Amino acid sequence: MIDKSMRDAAAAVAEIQDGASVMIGGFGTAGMPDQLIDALIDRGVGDLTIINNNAGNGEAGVAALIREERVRKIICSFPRQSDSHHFDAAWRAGKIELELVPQGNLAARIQAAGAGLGAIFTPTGYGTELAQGKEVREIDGKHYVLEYPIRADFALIKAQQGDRWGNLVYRKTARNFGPIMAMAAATTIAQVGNIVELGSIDPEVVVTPGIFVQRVVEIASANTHALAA
Amino acid sequence: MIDKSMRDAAAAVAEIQDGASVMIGGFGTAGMPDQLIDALIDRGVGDLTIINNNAGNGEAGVAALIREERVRKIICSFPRQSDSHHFDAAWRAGKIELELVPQGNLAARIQAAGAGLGAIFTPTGYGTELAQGKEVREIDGKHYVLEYPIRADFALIKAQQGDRWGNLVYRKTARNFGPIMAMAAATTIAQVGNIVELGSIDPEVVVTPGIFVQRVVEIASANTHALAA
Amino acid sequence: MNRMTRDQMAARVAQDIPEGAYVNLGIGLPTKVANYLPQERDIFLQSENGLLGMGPAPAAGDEDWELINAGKQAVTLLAGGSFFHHADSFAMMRGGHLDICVLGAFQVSVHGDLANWHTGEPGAIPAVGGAMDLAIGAKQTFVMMDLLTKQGTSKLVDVCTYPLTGLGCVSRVYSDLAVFDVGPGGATVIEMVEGLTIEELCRLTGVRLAHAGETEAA
Amino acid sequence: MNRMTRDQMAARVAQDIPEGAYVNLGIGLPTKVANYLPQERDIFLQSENGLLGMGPAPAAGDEDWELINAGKQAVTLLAGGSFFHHADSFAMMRGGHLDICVLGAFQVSVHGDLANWHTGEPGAIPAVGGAMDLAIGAKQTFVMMDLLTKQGTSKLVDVCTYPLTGLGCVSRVYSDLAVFDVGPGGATVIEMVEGLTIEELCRLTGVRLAHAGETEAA
Repeated sequence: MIDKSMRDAAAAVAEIQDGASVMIGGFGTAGMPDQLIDALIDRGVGDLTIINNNAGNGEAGVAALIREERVRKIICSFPRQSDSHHFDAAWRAGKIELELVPQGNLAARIQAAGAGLGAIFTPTGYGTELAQGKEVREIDGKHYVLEYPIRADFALIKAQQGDRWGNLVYRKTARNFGPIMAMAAATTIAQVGNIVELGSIDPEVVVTPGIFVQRVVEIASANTHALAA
Repeated sequence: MIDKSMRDAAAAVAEIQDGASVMIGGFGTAGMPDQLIDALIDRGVGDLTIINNNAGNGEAGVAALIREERVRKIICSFPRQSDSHHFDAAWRAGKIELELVPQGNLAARIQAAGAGLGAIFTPTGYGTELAQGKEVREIDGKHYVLEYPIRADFALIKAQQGDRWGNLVYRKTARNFGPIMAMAAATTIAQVGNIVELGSIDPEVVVTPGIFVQRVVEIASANTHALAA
Repeated sequence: MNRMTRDQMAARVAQDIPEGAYVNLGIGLPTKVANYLPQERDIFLQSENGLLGMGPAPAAGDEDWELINAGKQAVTLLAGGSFFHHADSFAMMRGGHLDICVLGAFQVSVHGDLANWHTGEPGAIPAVGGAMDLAIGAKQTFVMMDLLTKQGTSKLVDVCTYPLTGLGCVSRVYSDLAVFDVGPGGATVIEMVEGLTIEELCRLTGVRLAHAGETEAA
Repeated sequence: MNRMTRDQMAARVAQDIPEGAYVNLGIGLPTKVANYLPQERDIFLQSENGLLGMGPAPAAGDEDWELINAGKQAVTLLAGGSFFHHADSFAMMRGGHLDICVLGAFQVSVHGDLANWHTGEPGAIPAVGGAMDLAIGAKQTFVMMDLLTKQGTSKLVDVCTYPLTGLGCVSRVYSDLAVFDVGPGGATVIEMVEGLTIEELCRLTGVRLAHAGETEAA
């Protein structure tokens, strides 16, 4: 019997080693797998490459990883926010590398990795400094930039419900990067509000089929909170 | 008030002109929008480019379009089936052009069109005659073929339910190409088993958001039948 | 002359959004446009973090922080709305499915180039978010901005000096002093606030301006 | 010697599919493997037309023709299964998420090249379906085939003469006479049916064969 559920967050992240690349779901606080990130911090590994839309807010989640100096490089679209002071300090001190990727390219490159494409010609960024040094091509009168897939060793994501085969459904805009990161990581670890019996998620409404998920851990989360102003 | 629902199939396809490119959903008979195709035949337009996984089965649907000599070119992955005699005859008589595309490339190229990509490096077909004359590239030690998006003027698809804003849900494996064709056509026309009140489809389970659908027509279909043996 | 307030600008943009339009309102000033969309029109607001059919802000205390917009503010969903993942959401934008995108700007060129993501100042942390995708994806990109900086410099320019967001992507500029069409043929004044002349507008902006329905003015 | 029946071949392949594997069984002979997967193992069958967790055929009369496999036969869905669209389905395959794909073949080369989609005969209508995606996508691609054609020609060859489906994609061949590993280092015999010798197998196939655990035989 296949049961992908794990005892706790610590067990779920126990395979993540120094130097790993780790995708982390969430847009702002919605969909951010805080408890998995806490477990990753507790695990003590460093030299990580983090892929997330942002570069941490306030004190929790990705911000805490950066504060604890576990992150060598971050790939994100929007590192500058009012409460991203830990990234800010690390970046100004030269302690963290930043690869800035337009959000749509970030999503498309993650999706390309999951789908097995070698590269994509994307419309975004053409003629801007974020395309400097990249291959460009005109196709049917429009200009495109060649971008490569972003894959990772691990993805840490948050979903509403899961089952022992790893099927997931999400809640509202907490869905965001979860489904595509699950497809692009070698090992996807999902924290879910509750683990339900196999077959109780309607097969028509499964958003992430279990093939894309390797570990599921039930964490009855507190409600998602707002970003600090 | 926006209401994308149409009186009948004839009204739904009334804008399709000679020479149009038309994606048609379905894998075998599952998801094949038979009544929309019948309406298209009745409309009398020809010189069509059809994009479908197959090249027609038996007498209905795409097979009927081919029998009636309305199809100039078909883009598909699997034209040869035991009951694809209308395609067979048309092809042998030189009356129809065939662009044969591996099924995964077909899906990926349709998805690329909907997502606005200029081209994709795809792993399938490298080293085979279906990649002859195409640009290839080695990326990270793997070989890829450059393939271009497939878009269309129209998509004819079949779904289980729809609403007046064009939101769709599908049924079982009748989903197949519907969601990606809806994203790749300028005008998507969906036949649905029933049109429901706005808001009665759970926003979490909408598969095709209404932005991708321009016309919806309710057709209480007979059950989908098997392919002829 | 009567400079338009930000609310007046938002109301003016709202006038040009037809029923049935699929629209993304960028973070900041463009968000205000939602307040002026006529209730009787079905207009579909998309937010790039994965929702279509966005409704107004919830009452205080009713916020659900898993139902937010791209500006990370709590919002609601209309009946008929839907949720989807980030790749599908950006496919809506990049695939040309949105009709209108309304964005703020640092600068717009008379040919429609947009600069709105980075001042380029040394030491400033660059952050692009969805700006570059929004700029080039929609069928029409509108910009809403004050025409002049606080220092009195025109933000409608011949050539952007700030780092570009997208090339030739803006079709219309709604400012506090005038509305312009921009594009391959340069800038054309569509409307001006009362008391403003085309000559004064040319002087303020320092760019060559045609006047809708008239011959080129400067 | 004891040629294996098609059911024996299917049972032999099933032995090598571990619990937890995500598997696509190609149209035709490979479909039979499903009948021999041990019931106590959770093995996930995918069909490229958009389902994961495929169950056995329904009882006669219970067919739902919107619940079919890639061979367009009526199937069922297990509890815990799911439906998805064609792009996600082929992403499972092409993105390397499937563990094992089992396919039929016209020819397999000792280096793992596969020819299984087209005889190349003049006038034959070409039809590829998902064959090329299946061949190159899964972590391991197994082929199930009779070792010899009805005319006695080996289908395990040095170089495929039929049009290729994929290059170097097959890792193992299950035939009615022997099981082979194929790949960059050539073909290795893993098992043979009773009464067959490696010398006889070399003679029948006409290719150079190593024998697992032994030195090269011919």
